Parts: sequence; C-alpha cells; structure tokens
Amino acid sequence: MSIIVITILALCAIGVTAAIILFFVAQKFKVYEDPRIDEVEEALPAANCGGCGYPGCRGFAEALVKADNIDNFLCPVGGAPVMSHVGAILGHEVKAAEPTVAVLRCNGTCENRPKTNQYDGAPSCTIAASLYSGETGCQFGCLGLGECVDACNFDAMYMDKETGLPVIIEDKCVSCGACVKACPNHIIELRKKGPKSRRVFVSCVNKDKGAIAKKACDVACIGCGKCVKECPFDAITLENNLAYIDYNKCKLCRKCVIVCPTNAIHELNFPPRKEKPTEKPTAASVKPVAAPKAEVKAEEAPKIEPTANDDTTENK
Amino acid sequence: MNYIIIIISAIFVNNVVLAQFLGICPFLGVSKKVSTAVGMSSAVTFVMILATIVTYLLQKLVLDPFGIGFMQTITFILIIAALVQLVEIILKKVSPALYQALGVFLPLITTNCAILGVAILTIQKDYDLLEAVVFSGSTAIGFGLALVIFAGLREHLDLVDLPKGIKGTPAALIVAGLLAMAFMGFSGIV
Amino acid sequence: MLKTFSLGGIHPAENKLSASSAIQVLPIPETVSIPISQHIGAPATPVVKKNDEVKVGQLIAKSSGFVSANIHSSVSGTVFKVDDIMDASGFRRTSIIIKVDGDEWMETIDRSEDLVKEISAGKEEIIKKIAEAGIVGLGGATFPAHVKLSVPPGKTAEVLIINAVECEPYLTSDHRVMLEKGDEVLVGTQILMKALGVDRAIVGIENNKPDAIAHLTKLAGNYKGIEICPLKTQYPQGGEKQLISATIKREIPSGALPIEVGAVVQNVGTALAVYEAVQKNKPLFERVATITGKSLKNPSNWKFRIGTPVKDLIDAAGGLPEDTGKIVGGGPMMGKALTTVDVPLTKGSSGLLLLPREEAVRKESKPCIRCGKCVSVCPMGLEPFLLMVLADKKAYERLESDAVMDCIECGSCSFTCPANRPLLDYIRLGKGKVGQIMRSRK
Amino acid sequence: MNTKVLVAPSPHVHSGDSIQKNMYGVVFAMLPALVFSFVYFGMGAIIVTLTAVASCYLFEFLISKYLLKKVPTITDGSALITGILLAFNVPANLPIWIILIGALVAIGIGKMTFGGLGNNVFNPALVGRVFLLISFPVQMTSWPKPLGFDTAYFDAQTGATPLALIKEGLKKGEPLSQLMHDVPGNMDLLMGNMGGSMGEVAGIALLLGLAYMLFKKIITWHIPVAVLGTVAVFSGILHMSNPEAYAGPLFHILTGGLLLGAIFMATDYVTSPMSNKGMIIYGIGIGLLTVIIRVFGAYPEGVSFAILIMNAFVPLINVYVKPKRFGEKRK
Amino acid sequence: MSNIQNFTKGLIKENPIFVLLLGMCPTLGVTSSAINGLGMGLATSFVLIMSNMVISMVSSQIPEKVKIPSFIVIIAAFVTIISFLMEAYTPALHAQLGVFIPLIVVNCIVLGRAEAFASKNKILPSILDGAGMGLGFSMALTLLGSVRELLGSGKVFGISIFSDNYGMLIFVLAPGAFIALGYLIAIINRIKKA
Amino acid sequence: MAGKKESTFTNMVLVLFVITLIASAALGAVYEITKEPIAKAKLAKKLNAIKEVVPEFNNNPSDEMYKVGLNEKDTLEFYPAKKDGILVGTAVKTLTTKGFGGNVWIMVGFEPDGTIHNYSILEHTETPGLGTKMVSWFKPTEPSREKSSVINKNPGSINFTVSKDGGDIDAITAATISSRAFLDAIKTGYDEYMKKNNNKEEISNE
Ligand SMILES: Cc1cc2nc3c(=O)[nH]c(=O)nc-3n(C[C@H](O)[C@H](O)[C@H](O)COP(=O)(O)O)c2cc1C
Ligand SMILES: Cc1cc2nc3c(=O)[nH]c(=O)nc-3n(C[C@H](O)[C@H](O)[C@H](O)COP(=O)(O)O)c2cc1C
Ligand SMILES: Cc1cc2nc3c(=O)[nH]c(=O)nc-3n(C[C@H](O)[C@H](O)[C@H](O)COP(=O)(O)O)c2cc1C
Ligand SMILES: Cc1cc2nc3c(=O)[nH]c(=O)nc-3n(C[C@H](O)[C@H](O)[C@H](O)CO)c2cc1C
Ligand code: SF4
Ligand code: SF4
Ligand code: SF4
Ligand code: SF4
Ligand code: FES
Repeated sequence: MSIIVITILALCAIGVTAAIILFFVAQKFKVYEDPRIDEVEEALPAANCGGCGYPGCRGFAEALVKADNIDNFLCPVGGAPVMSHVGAILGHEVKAAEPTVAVLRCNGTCENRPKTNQYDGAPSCTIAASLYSGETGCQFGCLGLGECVDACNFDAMYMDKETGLPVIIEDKCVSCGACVKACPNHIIELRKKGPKSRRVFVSCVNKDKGAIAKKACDVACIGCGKCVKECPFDAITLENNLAYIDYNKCKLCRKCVIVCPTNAIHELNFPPRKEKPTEKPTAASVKPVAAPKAEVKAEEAPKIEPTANDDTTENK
Repeated sequence: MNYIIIIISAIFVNNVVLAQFLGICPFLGVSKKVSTAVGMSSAVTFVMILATIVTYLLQKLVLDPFGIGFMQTITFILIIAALVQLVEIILKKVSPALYQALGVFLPLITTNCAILGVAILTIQKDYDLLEAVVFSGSTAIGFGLALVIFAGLREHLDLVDLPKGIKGTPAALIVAGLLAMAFMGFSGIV
Repeated sequence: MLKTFSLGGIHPAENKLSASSAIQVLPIPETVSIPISQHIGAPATPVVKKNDEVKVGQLIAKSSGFVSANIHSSVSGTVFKVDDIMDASGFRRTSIIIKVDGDEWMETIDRSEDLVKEISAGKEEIIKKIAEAGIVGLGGATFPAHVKLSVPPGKTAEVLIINAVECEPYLTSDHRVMLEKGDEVLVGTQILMKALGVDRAIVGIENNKPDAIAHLTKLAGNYKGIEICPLKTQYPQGGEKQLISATIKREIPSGALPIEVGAVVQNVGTALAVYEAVQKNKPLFERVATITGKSLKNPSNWKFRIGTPVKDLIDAAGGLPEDTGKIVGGGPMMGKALTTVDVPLTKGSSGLLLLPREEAVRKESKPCIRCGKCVSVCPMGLEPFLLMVLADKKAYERLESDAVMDCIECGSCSFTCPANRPLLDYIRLGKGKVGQIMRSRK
Repeated sequence: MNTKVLVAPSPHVHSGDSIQKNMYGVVFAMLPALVFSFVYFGMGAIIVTLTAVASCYLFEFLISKYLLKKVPTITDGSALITGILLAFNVPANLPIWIILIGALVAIGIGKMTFGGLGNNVFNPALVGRVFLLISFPVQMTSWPKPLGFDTAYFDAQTGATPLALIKEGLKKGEPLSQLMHDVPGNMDLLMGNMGGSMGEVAGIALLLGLAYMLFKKIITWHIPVAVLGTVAVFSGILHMSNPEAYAGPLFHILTGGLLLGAIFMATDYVTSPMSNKGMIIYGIGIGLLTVIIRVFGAYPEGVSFAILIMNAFVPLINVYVKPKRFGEKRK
Repeated sequence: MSNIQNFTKGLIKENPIFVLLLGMCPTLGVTSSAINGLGMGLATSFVLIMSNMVISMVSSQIPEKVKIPSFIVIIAAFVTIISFLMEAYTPALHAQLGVFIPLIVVNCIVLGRAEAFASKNKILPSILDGAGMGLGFSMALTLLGSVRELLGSGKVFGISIFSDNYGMLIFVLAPGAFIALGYLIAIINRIKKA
Repeated sequence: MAGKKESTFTNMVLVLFVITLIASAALGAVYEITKEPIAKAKLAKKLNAIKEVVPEFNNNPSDEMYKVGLNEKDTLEFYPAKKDGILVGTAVKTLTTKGFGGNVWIMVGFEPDGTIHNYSILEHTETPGLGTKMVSWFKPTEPSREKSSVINKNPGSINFTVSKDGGDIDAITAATISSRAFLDAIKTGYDEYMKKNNNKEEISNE
C-alpha cells in the first residue's frame, strides 16, 4: 500500500510545484498581446498538432487575427464549426449582400469576329494582351486563352471551343471575382444576379468608333445611342462609343434589346418573348435555349445552362 | 568514440523521423517552408535537450529511489508540458525576437512525441547524463536535418503540377518514404 | 581569345543574308503615317493640323517632356489628318498622316554629301541639337539620345562605347552603315565624345564582320581616342550591359545604368544620325533598315523615310514570299511580330524579317526537364526556368528577390530550352507585374 | 496569303534542341556499356535489359493514360533511359518478376507519382534499384560470373563484387594487402573483368559515353568531375592514413557503380542542381557519401544511396546556391 | 448532431488518420503487421474513450489555465493503466509496441478530441465520439498494417496469402510505412472524389 | 461556458492537485493490482523459453539459476533443468554483441554433454526478413537443409562457423553477419557452460 502513498505524494508534489512555478513565472513575465488572440485560441481545439501549417494553435490564432480574410484557413481538427466560430469572434461574417454573378461582356465568337492573325505565344491572356491587340480586329475583346477559366476555383467556367469564348455556369459561380481580376481586358463584370437570374447587359466592351468596331466584329456596340434614347429609366450611358447599362437602374424592360441594331445587348433567363419575330441570328448564340430565336440556331448554340426555370436562384 | 557513435547513430542511422517514427506530426505539419522548418528545428533542439536533462534527473532522483518507475509516463509528460510553457513565457518576455523565431513553435512541441520519446528512450538505453545530453541533442539535429531537407523538397513540389490525388499529404508521405529509403544507405555505419 | 561578356550567351545561326547588299534608297510613298510615339517616354505633342503644308524635316510633333523626342516630317506635302491608326501591335495610336507632294526639304538642312569633320558646336549645343533633331537610340530601344548624353550630376562618363555589334541574326543595317558611312560614324562618335566630355571611345564589333573591322580600324587612325575592338561572335553581345562587360570588363550592378561604371553606349546608327544632326542640321526622319528572310527574293538594306508603310519595303525587296508565317519587325531574337503589313516604319525599325511558317511556328511546350541550359545561357546569371514558374504562380515577391528585373529580355533562354518552354513570355509578364509593384511602393 | 500570320512574343527562332535529342543522345552514350554487358553476361543481360525497358515503357504508358489521364509522352526517351539504367544496376540473372517490380517502382513511384518527366525529385532508376536492393537483398546481391571469368574468389554459382569482397574480408579482420591479391587488377577493372551489376563493370565503355555526352554538350563536366575528384581525394586520404584498412583511390573509382553513377545517374537533369556551383556541391556530396557508405556502412556499394540522398538536397541547393548574377560583386 | 453521427463520423468522414492526419507516429511506427496495428488501435481507443468520458465529466470544474495540464494528467493516467494491463495480459504485444504505448499520451488525436469534443459535450456523446474516433483509428491502423504485412511478407494477421519469397522487405521497414500510407491516402482521396 | 471555474491561483492549484491526486491514486492501485500478473507473465515467459530448449524437466530451473559475468555489463544466465533430480539439460541465456543491429539474446539448451538441444531467440534488432530468419533458420525441418541446422550438433566437435569462413554451418542467405553473430552467441554460451560444467564435474569428482 505504501507504494500508492508514495505515488500520490510524488505526483501531487510534482504537479503542484509545476503549477505554482508556472503561475508565478506567468505573472512575472506577462506580455501584452491582442486579447483576440486568446479568444481565438480558446475557440481552437488546442491540439497543437500543426495540421493547419502553423506552429501550434496559438500561432494559428495569431495568423487568424492578423488576416483580413480567413476563408483560406482551416483547422483540420476542429473543421468548419470551429472556423465559423472563429469567424464570428473576428467579425468576418459574410455580409448578406445582394447576390451578384459574373457576366461576360464580349460576344466576339469566332463567327462574329473574324480572326486576322494567329497567336502563337504562351497560352495566357495577360501575355497576349501585353503583346498586342489579339487575334482579331477588336483590340478590346476576349482573347480567348482562358485565363479567367484557370482563375476560377469553383469550376464555374469553361472555354467553349466553338465560340472561342469562356462560358460562366451561373449556378456554380459564387461571385468571388477571381475571373474579373484575371482578365487583362476587363471583360468580365460582377453584375447583380437579378430576379430569377434575369439580366440585361451590353455584351461588348469595344470603344472604337462605330465603323471600326463593326468591321472588327458583327455584334459590337457601335455607340449609336439608340438604346440610350429608348431606355425609359435612364439606365444606359454612352461613353467612348460604348453603351453601358447600370444594373441598379435597369428595370429589365428589355426595350433596349429590341432596338440595338447589332444585337450587342443581351437578355438572360427571360421567358420566351411573343412579339418581334424578326430573327437576329447572331444574338441567339448566347441566349438561353429557352428563347424562341435559339431554336433556329440550336445546333450552333453553345451549351448554356438552362437556368430559365431554375427555382434555386434567389427570387427577390 | 562512444559519443561519436551516439551522434552519428542518432542523426543518420536511426534518424528519429525517418527510422524511428517519432515527431511525424510536426514533420508533416511544419515542413511547408524551409524558414519555418529551421525555426521549428531550433526550438525542438532546445526543448529536447532541456527536457531530457530534467526528466533524466527526475527519473534518477525521484522515480528510481522511490521505486515508482511506473510513473514515468505521467510525470514526464507533466514535466515536459510545464517546461515548454515555462520556456515560452520566459522567452516571450526576455527576448521577443527569439520568441518570434522560436517561441511560436513551442506549443507544438508538447505534443511532439519525439520529446517524450527521447526522454523515455534515454532512460531505456541506460545512458549517463552526458550521454543523454549528447543523444538528445543529436536526435534533435537529426530531426532538424530531416525536417529541413523535407521542407526543401516540399517547396520544390509546390512549384510542380502534381497529380490531383497525390497533391498534399500523400506526396509528402511518399517523398518522406523515399527519403527514408535513401537514408537506409547509412545503415550499418555504427 | 577574343573579348566577350562574362556570363552565358548563345550562338544562333547568323543568317546575314543581306550583308553584301549595299544600302539602297526606298522610293518615297504617296502617304506616310508618322506615329507621335516612336520612342521610350512620353508621346510627342502634334504641332500641325489637318491641311497644314509641311516640308521634309519640319517639326510636326514636339517633345512633351524630358524623356520624349521631337518628331519631324519625313516628306513634304499636306497633313491629311491626325488620327488613330493601327500600330504594329494592333492597338490604335495617334499618328500624323501626310499626303506626299514632291520632296521639298527645309532650307536649314545641308544636303551635300561632303564630310564635315570639324566640330564647331560646343558641348551644350551638341546636346541641344541632338534633342532638337529628335534623335533616339537606333539600336532598338529608341531611348531619346539627349537624355543619355546628359550625365546626371555626381556621375562622370569615362568612356563612350559605340555599339556596332549587331548581334541579332539576319540584320545587317549597322554593318552596311559602317562600310558605307565609316567616316560619318566616326565623326559622329567624336561629337558624342565631346558631348560627354570623354577622350576615349571604343567601337565594339563582332568578328563576323571582318570587313567592317578592317575598314573602321583603318579610318580610326585619323580620329583621336577611338579604338576598334573586335569581339567574339556571341549573342547578346549587343546588350548594353554585355557590351560594357565585353569591352571594358566592368559589370553594371543590378538596377543601375551604364553611367554607374562610367560608360555610355550608343549605336552606330545613332552616331550617324548625330553626325547628320550636328554637322548637317538634319533631323531624324530617315534611317537604314534590313529586309531579309530565307524565302525573300532579294534580302537587302534600305534607307527609308519614317512613316513609309512596311508593305512598300517588302515590295521593294521582291514581295511577300508565299510561305511567310511571321513578319518580324527587328531581328528574330528581340523583334516584334507584326499583325499586318499595313503599318508604318518608324525610328525604331532596324529591320524586317520574313520568317517561313515552318520556321516560325513554335513547337509544343513540354514540361521543364530542369536541364539547366537556360541558366547557363542567361547572360544575366538568372534562373529563367524558375522565374517562369514563379511568374505563372504569381509569386511576385520571390520573383523580385530572384532578380527578375535584371532580365534584359534577350530571349536566349527561350531559344535554348529543349522543352520549348515560353520562358521569356512569362518572365516578361512577371517583370511587368514586379515593376508595377516596385513603382507603387515608391 | 491563305494562312494567317503568326504573332508571338520574341524570340522568334529556336535552337532546335529538344528533349528527345538529349535523351537519345544519352541512350547513344550508353551503347558501349550496353554492348559490353551483352558480351560479358550474354543472354541474361539481353533479357534483363529488354524486360526493364519494355516494362518501363509499358508502365509509363499505362499510368499516364489511365491514372493521370494525360496524353502519354513515352516517345521522349526518358523511360528508355530509366529502363536501361535500371537494367544496368541489377545483376544479369535477376528474375523477371523482380525486374517488373523494379520498373513499376521506378516509373510508378519514382516518376509518375510526381506527374512525370521533369517533376520527380529522386532519380527514378535509382529509386527502383534501391527499392529492390532493400526488398530482395538475396537476389540483388548474387552477381553472376561474367563469361570466361576464372579468378578464384567465387562461390559455386555466384560471385561477389570486388567491393563486397573487400568489405567481407575486412570485417573478418584480414589485412587489405592480402585481400588485394584476390581482386582483379586495375586494368581488369577498367575493362570490366569483375563481378558486378550489368552496366557498371566496363569502366572504359562508361568513359567513352562520358566523352560523347560532353562533346555533344548534353551534360557539363561539373558533376562527374566533382564526384570522381571527391572520391579520389577522400579515399586517398583514408588510404594514406591506413593502407591496410582502406583501399586506394583508383580502386574506389574503378569498382562498383561509381563511374556509372557519376556519369549517367548523378547527371540526370531532373534530379540534379541547376547552377554550376550547385552541381559541384552536389557532386562533392555524392563523392563523400559514397566513400562513407562504402567504407563504414553495411552496404558494400554506396553510389546509389549517395545519389538519392543528394537528390533530396537538390531543392535546398537550388534555393540557396544561386548562379553568379551579372553585376554581382565577386567575393 | 445525433449520437449515431457522433459515432460514425470518426470512421470515414473525419477519420483521424486518412482525413485529419493526426497521430502519425504510431500509425507509421507500429503497423509493420496487421496485428500490431489492431493492438495499437485498440489501446488508443481505450484511452480515447476513457479520457473522453472522464474529461466530459470534469471539464466544467477545470479552470482555463490548467486545462491542458489537467487533461494531460488524466490521459497519461489512462495510458499508464492500459500499459500495465497489456503488460500483464498480452506481454508479447506490449513488447512489440514498445515505446509507442507511453507515446499515446502525446497522440494528437487523444488530446485533440478531449479539447475539441469532450470538454464541450455531455458524457454519452463524448464516449461515442471517442469510440468512433478510436474505431476509425483502429481500422486505419489495421488496414495499413495489413497492407504492409501483405506486401512485405505475403501474410495478413500471420496467415500466408502468398509465399514470403515474394514479399518486399521494404514494406516492413521505415520507408515502406511512409510509402504505403501515402498511397493509401491517395487512393482514399480518389475514392472520395469519385 | 456557464459554471466554468475561474483561473484564480487557488482554483488552479486545487484542481490540479485533485486531479493528480485521483490520477496517482488510480495509477498506484492499478499498479498494485497488475503487479502480480505482470511478474507472472514475465516468469511464464522465461519458463516457456526454457521449456522450449531443453528436454522435459520437472524442477523449477529459475530456483537453481546461476550467473556468469561475460563483461562488465552483461551476464549469462544458466538454468539447469532436472528431471527427478537428474540434470537433463541446461538452458543458457546467452548473447552476442556482433549482431547486425546490435545485441542478440538467445536462449539455448545444451544437453549435459554440450550437444545443442534447441534454441530460441529472445531479443534482437536484426533486419526483418534478413537477420530475423535466424528464428527458424538453424532448426530446419527439411532434411535437405541439414547443413544449416545446429540442432543435435555439438559446438565442441564440429567447426562451429559459417561455411563461408570454412565452417560446417550454412549461413542465412544474404545475412552472413547475423549468422556469424548467432553462432558466436551459442559458442559463447557453450564455452561458458563447458567451463562451468567441467569445473563442476571436477568438484563432484572429488
Ligand atoms: C526609364 C529609363 C530611364 C533611363 N535613364 C537614363 C539616364 O538617365 N541616363 C542614361 O544614360 N540612360 C538612361 N536610360 C537608358 C538606358 O541606359 C538604356 O540605354 C536604354 O534603356 C536602352 O538600352 P537597351 O537597348 O540595352 O535596352 C534610361 C532608360 C530607361 C528605360
Ligand atoms: C539583348 C539585346 C541585344 C541588343 N543588341 C544590340 C545590337 O546588336 N546592336 C545595337 O546597337 N544595340 C543592341 N541592343 C541595344 C543596346 O542595349 C543599347 O540599347 C544600345 O546599344 C544603345 O544605343 P542607342 O541608344 O544608340 O540605341 C541590344 C539590346 C539588348 C537587350
Ligand atoms: C538495411 C540492411 C539490413 C541488413 N540487415 C542484415 C541483417 O539483419 N543481418 C545480416 O546478416 N545482414 C544484413 N544486411 C546485409 C549485410 O550488410 C551484408 O551485406 C550481408 O550480411 C553479407 O552477407 P552475404 O555474404 O550472405 O550476402 C543488411 C543490409 C542492409 C543494407
Ligand atoms: C544526362 C541524363 C541522365 C539521366 N539519368 C537518368 C537516371 O539516372 N535515371 C533515370 O531514371 N533517368 C535518367 N534520365 C532520364 C530522365 O531525365 C529521368 O527519367 C527523369 O528523372 C524522369 O523525370 C537521364 C537523362 C539525362 C538527359
Ligand atoms: S472566378 Fe469567381 S466570379 Fe468568376 S466565374 Fe468563377 S466563381 Fe464566378
Ligand atoms: S474573358 Fe478575359 S481572361 Fe477570359 S479568355 Fe477572354 S480575355 Fe482571357
Ligand atoms: S531573356 Fe532574361 S532570363 Fe532569359 S536569358 Fe535573357 S536575360 Fe536571362
Ligand atoms: S532550358 Fe528549358 S527544360 Fe531546361 S531548365 Fe530551362 S526551362 Fe527547363
Ligand atoms: S503522433 Fe504527432 S508527433 Fe507523433
């Protein structure tokens, strides 16, 4: 039995001595630190396993407190619950903003925009853009080398081989803006998703004078200003020969779409339209399959997600 | 000569990580960058030597005389945990620069089995105090060597397009395996 | 052992097809389009407007800053319009388009062929004249010459180096200029020496031009302080830093200018232009260029008026060959590919190379096999394979610490890489980004 | 013009060098050694080589096509080199199934796991070889006699390499001078008159290969010279300190896979440093480790391990040993 | 989270080895045979369950500052207990596992679960969590042990599958441990994706 | 968290104290409980090892165990096995330091004349798959491998070294070092045993 007594005595002695020493040393050597570090550390599992890639939980906590955005951090032990808790402590809650989605503002398909030369350099839009104007007569349009697609971490984009343009899969796009940043020609824009994903926008960024633009690309905005006049809500502005629709003002009346002589204005995810049967073949290629005109050119139309009847999208 | 054998054995032949499987978690976790790996190695070296001395004395002065050798695990880990915390607190105050370089790795060390493992192995191998210090020091150097080489390899792999399933831990483990295989060349040196 | 630079280097096939073809004069076209930005620095400001009458050599756009250059009309006629036209890169750039009418020169220009050896102008006047004449570096960089000659306070120039290397394959215009205008070039060199206040000049010539070396060596006896320095044939000997290293064994530190080691480098063509500007009052409105290519009927050297369409030059040399795959403005290593032949020749046009398609098309890029050949050829001692990966991964900090800004874009790495990797494409990208970052930090 | 003009950044011309040219150049340089091995080891060598090469090709093809889902690039010739070198590194009587495992490990683990040519960190052929050596020590250390061999140091069926012979003898406490009587003379070593793996025996053939590769600028001199020089110096020092315990430099250089390793395997582009300075450090490391393992370690032969260990250092070397930059102050 | 989930999540979704990558040392160190893997797994499970249980009971009484030391003491006690029990009743296995038994103390899984789960949950969920994690750990260790044993000596749990002449020795040695685990995780990643 | 104790000094020390108290009490208790079985297990192990290597006996060899120092650190242990008081064999716990991985401990049983009855490997650090083969290599069941057997051989009467060194025993393939070590251990045991035995015989003869 004596062994038990010794055991107890020894261990308690060690434990208590350690505790006392620690306590006093801790008092004596106190250093000020951001109190949030302690808070965050508390939220972490304290396994100190290094699985996060940081030196221990405290190291991770410090990194978290310093970071502006904790999306790319993960504690493998605690998983998502811990991370959201940390997010709450640091006030990194996702702001419930109006949903936006990436929109491609170029419709210069191989068909609409004839190639004038052949790019043979490294397959990167930025490299091509810093070298020259691109394979077509339009110096503003999509270069078609897919840098935006590479930038997207959510598999929300792919290059359509037939059109030579990237396609955004609306359902997958989380509106992170990576593609917007990647594109050297600033063709992609994050626009308000709109009710039932319905959107109207000018699918062109060409600032050349009408004649030059038209020569380079069949569906270029030629800056004629008809849409500006047509719009009852003053949502459209014309600058540098290019129309732009302010999505905050646009009420989705679609009048501009009809008057545009080059079909540069696109409508997305609208139900079929009865009036105006006159065909505008080129615009069909990016309009959803649901649109009536699309049937004519169904074969050539690229695979666009049939989102028109999508219930999951935000309905405001 | 004895010391030389201990040193070579601990660093190369029976490398803690590559042959003894101790301290694998930090080996895999803190090896993404060479600079961090160096910091971690220095911290481990420091703590490992310190811990070995303290636990050695504990064993010889307390556990053995009282015949409570079976308390080894529990007392050692308690002591190591306290020690690490102590070092951390003191370092933070006394030398913030050193703390930045080493201290941040300290919490990670408590749960590094290499520390406890070496403390226990030292007792098992029946070393005297000086041998114990040499042993723990060179074990730590062996840990550092493996860690730094490995971090270099991983930095390199970061710049390479690895196949999807392999990227990350599997690649790290396989590289570690090949590294361990290469280190088997040292076998038999002592 | 012939002199050469300290690190790396390659020896591409020389292909100097037009070396023995004497400089011809290209007929004046019906219209010229003269871009207002033909130099490094701020674009010039047009001083003429539609329907203005202009003479040859008349100022039509004025330098708009310290680093900028005057632009003169290369023809006489009427200004048709000042408008955006497509440049060689397909972007629209402002140009002055002039309808040609006769060939009336400004009266101030001395049109005689006599050699004027006596340098009457003083230091300041020389630099002023050079600035007025709109002279830019004709070696490729088109850096305004007067800026280079204005040695910043605290620095002293010790030696002038004349870049007569012409290390680019195919190109021969400098070669021909040396043979046909040797004396003018040497007088130009003396003028530059005077402007810089140095008493020593070195003309670096690669030994694949033995006739030029012989010719200039003979003439140089008549001029004080000019040495002709034959160099081993190796690309990119013509790079400013390489040439300095080859001729005076000094290496310009990273990020510094030649003046740091007491040197100023000017191209032979520039020397000729300086001669004409200072001694003959002739602004820079014409220059010599090579048109060449293996399938071209008549590879040759031409003196052309700035603003002449590229097409005219091609037609003069026998027309565009059937198999042309790439039209390169400049040499094959550093030149710029043109999208169309409907663009004007400019001050920077030192040559036009028509590459057959099969030679021009790039081979498929393979993964880097880490052979290290790019490292060993890089004249700047960089690691192109690494810089490419870093640029691709957007690791700008490491790019900077791995000295991406030192890259002179010589292309030796891409040329050599057995895996056909587009190294320089990415390095240039990285350089651009790092440059932006560095500037924004200031 | 019927086709559109090309536009690309400069440079617009290329040297015409290609991966294939380099790889097949190496293969060509290995031919003399291959011929020697066929002559010495006869049918066995032919079978081993063919199996190794064929299986390397096969595994590379299958893995890249079905696991990595990439277009297989087996034509680049690197699998051929791996196959030949794997064969060069094993005894000529190795059972076929072991060769298959070796090829699978070399290509599968050593190379394709990292994504294929150019990405691996360890020399694939050596990964295969060492894997086999550790896994099948019995088969991997039973060297067949070269044809027409009649020195007295063989067991019934198999022979030992000169290095193994010396190691065994020294362990038993015999003096070196005694042992040296049993091993072939330097001339024999140079001509391949000894036991050993297929490719390592004929020093003269390997040197021929080296000359070819240097001439063709496939490799530079740095690595082979650094390796061989270090081995010569280090083993020379040991030898002078105690001639009875340590063999001399020439013996070390000519025996075992040192020449094979220094010429064909340490020089592998993918797994060696990029800068000249780095290559020399790497070569010195290999030389030191080789001698250490040979003289002090359990394995009689150290080159394979030495190269693999130094492979692991290559990324560090590449990061910390930069080429001399232009304009940098020389120290 | 239901109790069932508390239990099952450790098996696959949050498998401590294949997914969380914790407790690597014993994983690699003792899995040279299936039986060793299983033994280690069970020993660890015991500690996990018991420490989770006790910690969930007492954690509300423990001040923040001494949380970790207290937990460590509790865990270490159980580790020592299991070590005694094994030494008494399965001495052969105890000898095989060697130093890795005391090292259960520093196994990140044990402390990790104590902190992340047990200290914040009631007894029953904590026990289930421990059991699930323990089972996941044991399964993983047994799997790795089986693979290594099979490749290394042609056996699984000592039962011959093929002649050990064909065994690849390297798999029972250190390098084989890393390599086998690496590929196992790669395969599991791949299956999870598919 | 509600009800959480604050980190005051007393709380800290108190809690830690209580926990260590309980932990150590539990530990001590378990230690006491398992002390016996552990000792038993250890003994059983030893007895089993002895049983394996000597002919049947009915005494307790541990009681009659004697030790012989080999060097300053290591000692050989001798366990005489007697059936009905007559010595039928002696189990010798012997070792060699020449193993590939370090020391190898072997329990070898000698019949009274020194013939090897059987052996078992107690502890070793040889390489799995190579040196470890010694566990069964030297007691083959196939007659064809008779030459590698040590069973029923007397180290005194044959050349007890591996055939490579000119001896009569075939070494483990590719593990000559381990084989040498193995034979060395047995020879050591044999020599010490014979020394002791001869002495004893002399004593008993007197
Ligand atoms: C932004 C900039 C500033 C320069 N400033 C000077 C200068 O102050 N003095 C000078 O002699 N050269 C100056 N240079 C010219 C360079 O030294 C060099 O001659 C020019 O970039 C062309 O060289 P390259 O063709 O080798 O690229 C400058 C160049 C650039 C791009
Ligand atoms: C890679 C490279 C090669 C060059 N080759 C030549 C050349 O062959 N001849 C030349 O005059 N300038 C060449 N240059 C331009 C020179 O660096 C430098 O700008 C020029 O000699 C300065 O003279 P300039 O201002 O009169 O043009 C080259 C530049 C680089 C970067
Ligand atoms: C990693 C490794 C482990 C080895 N393990 C052993 C071993 O346990 N026992 C042994 O005798 N030889 C072992 N060897 C082999 C010896 O180094 C030596 O080559 C062998 O004993 C020579 O015997 P042989 O003449 O029968 O081939 C091992 C070798 C290596 C490289
Ligand atoms: C000079 C040279 C040496 C090579 N040596 C080897 C070698 O030792 N082992 C090997 O598997 N491949 C070798 N290769 C082929 C190739 O580089 C190797 O398979 C890559 O490591 C695969 O990524 C060599 C190639 C070259 C050009
Ligand atoms: S990169 Fe971001 S914004 Fe662009 S498509 Fe992908 S998810 Fe949407
Ligand atoms: S949208 Fe922009 S980034 Fe995307 S392919 Fe077109 S040019 Fe490239
Ligand atoms: S382009 Fe730049 S990186 Fe490439 S060789 Fe030339 S200087 Fe070096
Ligand atoms: S030359 Fe090409 S293949 Fe060789 S290292 Fe450089 S980038 Fe890689
Ligand atoms: S189990 Fe994590 S370091 Fe060993």
